[in-house]
Amino acid sequence: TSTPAEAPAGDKQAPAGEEQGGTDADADKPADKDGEVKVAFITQSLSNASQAYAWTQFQKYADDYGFTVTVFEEDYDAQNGVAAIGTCIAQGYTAICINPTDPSAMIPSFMEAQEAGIIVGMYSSEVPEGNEKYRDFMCGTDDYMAGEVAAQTLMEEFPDGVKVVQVGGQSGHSAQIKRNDGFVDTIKDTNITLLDSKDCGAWASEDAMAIMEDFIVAYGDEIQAVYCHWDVGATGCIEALKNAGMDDVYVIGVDGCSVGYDQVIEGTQALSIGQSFSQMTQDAFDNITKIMKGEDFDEVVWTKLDIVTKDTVNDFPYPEW
Amino acid sequence: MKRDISARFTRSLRNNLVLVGIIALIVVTAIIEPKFISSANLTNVMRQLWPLPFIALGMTFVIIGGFIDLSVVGMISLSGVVAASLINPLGQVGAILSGILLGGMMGYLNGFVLTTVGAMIQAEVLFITFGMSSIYTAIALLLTNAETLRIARSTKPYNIFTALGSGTVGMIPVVLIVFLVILVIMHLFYKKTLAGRSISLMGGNKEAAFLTGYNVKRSMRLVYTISGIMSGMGAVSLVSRVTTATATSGIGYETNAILCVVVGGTSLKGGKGSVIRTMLGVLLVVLLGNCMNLLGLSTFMQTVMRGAVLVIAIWLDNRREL
Amino acid sequence: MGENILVVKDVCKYFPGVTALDNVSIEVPRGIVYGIVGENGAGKSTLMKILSGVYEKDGGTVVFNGETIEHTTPIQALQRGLSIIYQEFNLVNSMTVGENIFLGRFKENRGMRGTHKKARELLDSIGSTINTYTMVGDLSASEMQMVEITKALSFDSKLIIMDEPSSSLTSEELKRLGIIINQLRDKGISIIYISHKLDEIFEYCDIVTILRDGRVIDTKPVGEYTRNEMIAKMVGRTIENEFPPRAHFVAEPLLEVRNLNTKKLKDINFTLHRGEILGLVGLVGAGRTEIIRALYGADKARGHKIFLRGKPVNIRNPKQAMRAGMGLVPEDRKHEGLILPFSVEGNITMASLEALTKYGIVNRAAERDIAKRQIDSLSIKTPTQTTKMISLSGGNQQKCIVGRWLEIEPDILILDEPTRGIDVGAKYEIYLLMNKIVESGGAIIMISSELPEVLNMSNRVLTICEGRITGEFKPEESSAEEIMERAIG
Amino acid sequence: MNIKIASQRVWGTISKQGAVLAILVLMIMMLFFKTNFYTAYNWLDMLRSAAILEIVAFGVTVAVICGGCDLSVGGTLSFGGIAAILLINIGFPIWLAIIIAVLGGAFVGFINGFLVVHQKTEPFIITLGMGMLLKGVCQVLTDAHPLPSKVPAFMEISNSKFFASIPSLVVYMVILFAAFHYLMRYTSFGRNCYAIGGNYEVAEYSGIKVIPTKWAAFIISGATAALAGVLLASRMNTGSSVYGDNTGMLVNCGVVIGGTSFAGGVGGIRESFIGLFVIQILINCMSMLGLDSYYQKLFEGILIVTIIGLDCFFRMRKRESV
Ligand SMILES: Nc1ncnc2c1ncn2[C@@H]1O[C@H](COP(=O)(O)OP(=O)(O)OP(=O)(O)O)[C@@H](O)[C@H]1O
Ligand SMILES: Nc1ncnc2c1ncn2[C@@H]1O[C@H](COP(=O)(O)OP(=O)(O)OP(=O)(O)O)[C@@H](O)[C@H]1O
Ligand SMILES: [Mg+2]
Ligand SMILES: [Mg+2]
Repeated sequence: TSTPAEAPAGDKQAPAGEEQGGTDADADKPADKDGEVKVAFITQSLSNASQAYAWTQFQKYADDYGFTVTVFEEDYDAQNGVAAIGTCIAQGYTAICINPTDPSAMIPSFMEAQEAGIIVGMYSSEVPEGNEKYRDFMCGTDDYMAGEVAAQTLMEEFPDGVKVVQVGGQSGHSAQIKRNDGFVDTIKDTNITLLDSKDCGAWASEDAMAIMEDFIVAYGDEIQAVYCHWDVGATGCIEALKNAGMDDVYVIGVDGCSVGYDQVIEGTQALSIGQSFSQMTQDAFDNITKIMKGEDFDEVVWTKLDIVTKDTVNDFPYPEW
Repeated sequence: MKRDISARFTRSLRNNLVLVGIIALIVVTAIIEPKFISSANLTNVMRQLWPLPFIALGMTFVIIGGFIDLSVVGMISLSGVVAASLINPLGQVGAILSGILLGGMMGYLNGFVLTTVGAMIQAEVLFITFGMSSIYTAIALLLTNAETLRIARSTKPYNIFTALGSGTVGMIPVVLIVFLVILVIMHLFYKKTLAGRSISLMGGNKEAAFLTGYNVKRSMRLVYTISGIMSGMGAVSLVSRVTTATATSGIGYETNAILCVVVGGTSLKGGKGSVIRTMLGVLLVVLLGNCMNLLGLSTFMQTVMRGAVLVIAIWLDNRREL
Repeated sequence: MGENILVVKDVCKYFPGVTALDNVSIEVPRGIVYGIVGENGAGKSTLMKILSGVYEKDGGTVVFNGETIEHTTPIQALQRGLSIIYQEFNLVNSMTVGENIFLGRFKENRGMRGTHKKARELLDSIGSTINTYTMVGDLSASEMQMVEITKALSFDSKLIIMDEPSSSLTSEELKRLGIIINQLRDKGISIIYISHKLDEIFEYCDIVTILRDGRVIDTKPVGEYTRNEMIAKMVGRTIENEFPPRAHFVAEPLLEVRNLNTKKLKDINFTLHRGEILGLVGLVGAGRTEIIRALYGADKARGHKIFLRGKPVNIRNPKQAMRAGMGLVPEDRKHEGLILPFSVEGNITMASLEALTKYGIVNRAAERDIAKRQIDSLSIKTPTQTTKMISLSGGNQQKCIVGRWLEIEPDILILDEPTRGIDVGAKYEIYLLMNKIVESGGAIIMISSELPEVLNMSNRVLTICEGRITGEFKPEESSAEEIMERAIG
Repeated sequence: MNIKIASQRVWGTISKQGAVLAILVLMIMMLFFKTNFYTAYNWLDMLRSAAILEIVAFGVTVAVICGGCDLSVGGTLSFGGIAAILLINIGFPIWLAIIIAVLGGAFVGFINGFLVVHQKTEPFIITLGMGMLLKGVCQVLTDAHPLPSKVPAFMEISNSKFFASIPSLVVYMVILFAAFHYLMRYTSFGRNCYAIGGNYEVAEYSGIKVIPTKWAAFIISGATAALAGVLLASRMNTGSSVYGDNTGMLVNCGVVIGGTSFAGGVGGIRESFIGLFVIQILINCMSMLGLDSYYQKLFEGILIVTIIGLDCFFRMRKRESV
């Protein structure tokens, strides 16, 4: 039997007082352990297809960068994320890429991780304003932007104003909250009227469908557009509209997954706002490499959102998830 | 004499609280929001029901038998995923049948595990089925990698699914007709057959049933199998309705189904209950959601209301027996 | 303060269908041992439970230590100085011996250590070596009894009631009990001592009261009784026509049981004949119920052989027992017999449903007929056939269970305490039913704690003591005294 | 001789508590892998991760020992944290906010106690409903947004370290463990709880005030859950309505896994600690080994079914033994 492996890198080398990882001083640090660079991907939930796909991207690019990658799942419970970061510290990980259920809840853990010399990267999500110092970088698109894009598209598409309903994701989840806030903040003082807005109990298309059906009863033909927080939920909305014989409603979904693409191609969904996880992952890996080498890096790397409509759908590779 | 009539009235009122609740709900909502009683909304409600009635139907048998089944979450998820993914290899009929069959098998497995380890009280059963649910969900996740399966992607025809999901005969959804047939069958099964009777005997008093020559363990496996089959059917109706399947689609149905059964007046102590009353419970719960949506109540308030209804329903049910 | 610690005057207690106590009066002086005897069901325990506040009395007065007591609760009784060792164990199995002795008095003893220390002292004082840290659930019945006694002693009591304290003691422990009783008497503490074992009564008691059917039959100093007189007064009944004439249809052997063993039973062998009523007699806890449950396949037993009509049969569960032609009316009506949320009809037809089922479907019309037939023939008093079982009286509930079996005409009907809690009239009807069954060629095994009932109804009686068959009698040819002697062991 | 007795005792503990066995198996298994499982940091970290749920479990254990069960702790947990942060954000001193939050939890427990103890309803279903209701309340309070604390000092409570390396949460857990252990083992309240759960009637006859005691057990359970919620909110610097989503089921499950039976009267704080810790160790081991989280779910389910199932099985064997 083996004796326990060497004590975690962070544990040994991080005296309590040390401040802030990710600077030049730490450059040599992670590589010391038989050259293995361990990167953790901490995600809200692997039951969520987008996150499961993002994880495949981590695995795909890990070899190119010489990383070993592991995934941790929060299962939509921030406590699990905190526990995962603890494990990463114990195991001496080099870097963490995290897409947390609740970013603000992670700040204390980020402090610890940095104390232990671990590179902390936000992935597809940003920390609350004013807390930027607790993470080393952020890659991807924030869900808030998805909401903004949805609102902007509506403004372009309906310059004379439009009546829209919003079908939210699971109540209380960061994606739902940000996609909502981005949208609501942007349409303020515009000629877009938000007729009604409701969240789901879970990320379940039947929930979205039920809400949409009730919207149809309540508002009927007034509804000109639907903003649904995720493409699979949009499927439910589309089914509800189909059943009600309302074919000309402008449906917006977020995710850019294959379901969304299909619907855009079929013409039932007008717009899917996609995120390129492969790009995001590469950006994150680039940043980690740069930080390890002590090179300059961009603290925030925005990944462009894919605006997938019938006209642009062929510009993007068909998503693998 | 007058006292007698009024006493009888209060008693029947108390015994039919669900009906009273439903009527009150309809009247109040109709006054505030006239759209509620429009035909569009009626169709709407008839569509929104699914798959809850199936799940609640299965759960009724488990609860009448004196147990509880939290594994419906996993069973719905796995059955749904399997049914959706088998359309291509097996064709739609095969897919539907295998979804239902798989549900039955999982249910039987639950019953088998429970009788083998001798879990005979509700609390033991509660946690073991909870664990089984995790197992089924995990398998569904492993099969799909959490991806959403769309039946529209299948190369084989899937018109039965479409018919179940959104087809109507006149105003009545196809799935409702299918369900009513099943409901009648299950009602007759419960009322008329020996197997049905032995379920409620088991729920009423396991020891007495055992001493009178009933095979309690077999009845136990039976109720779980029924719950499994109903979860399978529910999963198929769910997949048809939303045209997608995911490995987590069963979440929340366990509490909702228990809510419907209890609100319908089937006692958690087991032994007595009614399949039809459960349907009233389903109706009340779904109408409540629908009303709150139409009245513009926030999602949050709806959660509060559901919890309050559950607590009050159980409390009243309990008082009725005191 | 008089010289009597306890004066009970004209106390009555009624249970549905039963008069458990009928104007009972006793006076217990200080510093003596007061014996109460009487057959099973005479009302001894009921009287004690009224004194200790478990039951509410329906009439009469109780004066304890000069204080007239209207209402009392178990804890108030204890605080006044009246403690009781209940007939049924009154211990928490999942707690230690020490804690059980001082249950609810943790604080007074300054915590766990004090509790165990005091418990140790008390146990030592009665010469018991039970470890105070043992779980009560792991103790033997006799050790539990010692714990109960210790618990009663732990209160600063003026009167200690012992309701059959010796029923599960070993002879060694019994000797120690005698010493304890003498010690207590010397301290001026009174004891009410209830037992079926007359030797003990004669050895320990000063005054003895005989109860029968809830009435005081006689009270005098123990020296003035002879043993035979006492037994005669306990069992002697003069009420006419309480039992129908005994049936005499005994024919060829129907059932043979060989080497039935369980944890509690040792080598049970007996034969049951067609047309016979076989009575099992024994004290509470002797193992009668265990015999019939094992026989019926409800409990696991090992190594036994059962022959039915000369052929070996295998009975591993009640279903197989039913197929072999047996039926069981269990002793605990509520927990083992009835389905309370069900209707009268549903309860009656339970056992016959299989026969009424064709292609899995129960013939409801036939079911209703059956229920109607049984309700009529047993004259079960119920508003309607669909009335809920829970609203029937005990006797009528019992008749439903008997009716359940009558319908399928089993060859062998096992009746465990068939008349418990049932009034005289209903009892008589059940006796008639029993005779009818044997008349038509069936056989009955009957357990009853009421000796006269067994003796008058049975063709043959087996006495059971501590899991063994200790004797076989023909009631016509033997006296009740003889039989009781064997049952006591 | 002594060794024999000692080994018998060890074996007795193991066979009585499947969770201990499971922990041993996991610990031995981890010897064969090259991980940092066996480091002081990891163990402290595991303890810290487990701390919140453990604290909730201590309270729940009190209710379970009395023969109850409390599934509403998830809702109470969220509620406690949210209430504390709401109050702190509007300027209450931290200590006062914490006290009020804990009192709020106690009030929830009071209502549970009223329904379960006083009105004699089925505890698990009524507390399930209560949990749902509370979740709704939390959503209403926060608009379903996470609610960060505006006072930095609040965060210090759960995120500081004692003696340079021991996380404060671990210290709190140890203190509360000791307090609850003392309460249940060495006070008359605790012993009365065991008596009530062990045999309700006997407890009543022995002069124990059964209703107030059992009621108090629910109040303790609620207050503890709220306290844990405050600590969690401090740990996260945030209060949120989603924090308690899995807590109720998980904690009660852990308590049962530990060997505190729902029948009441047996088990204890130590057992519950182990029951929840085994889940934590399992998660930690699987994370260390980099196991896919779908497999984690699978193994969690298998663990629950196996341990509770074996428990039932041995109890059945004991009942039926010849
Ligand atoms: N809780 C009860 N409900 C109905 N009937 C009861 C109840 N308790 C006792 N009885 C009836 O009251 C009568 C007296 O019972 P009790 O227990 O006092 O007898 P006992 O003299 O103690 O007999 P034993 O020697 O068997 O202990 C019996 O007929 C019994 O069936
Ligand atoms: N489930 C049980 N757990 C613990 N002790 C039991 C149990 N069942 C019976 N006993 C005890 O075992 C002994 C034998 O019980 P059993 O029922 O066989 O006696 P019995 O002769 O039928 O007496 P009776 O029917 O008059 O009570 C009694 O002392 C009883 O208290
Ligand atoms: Mg008695
Ligand atoms: Mg008996």
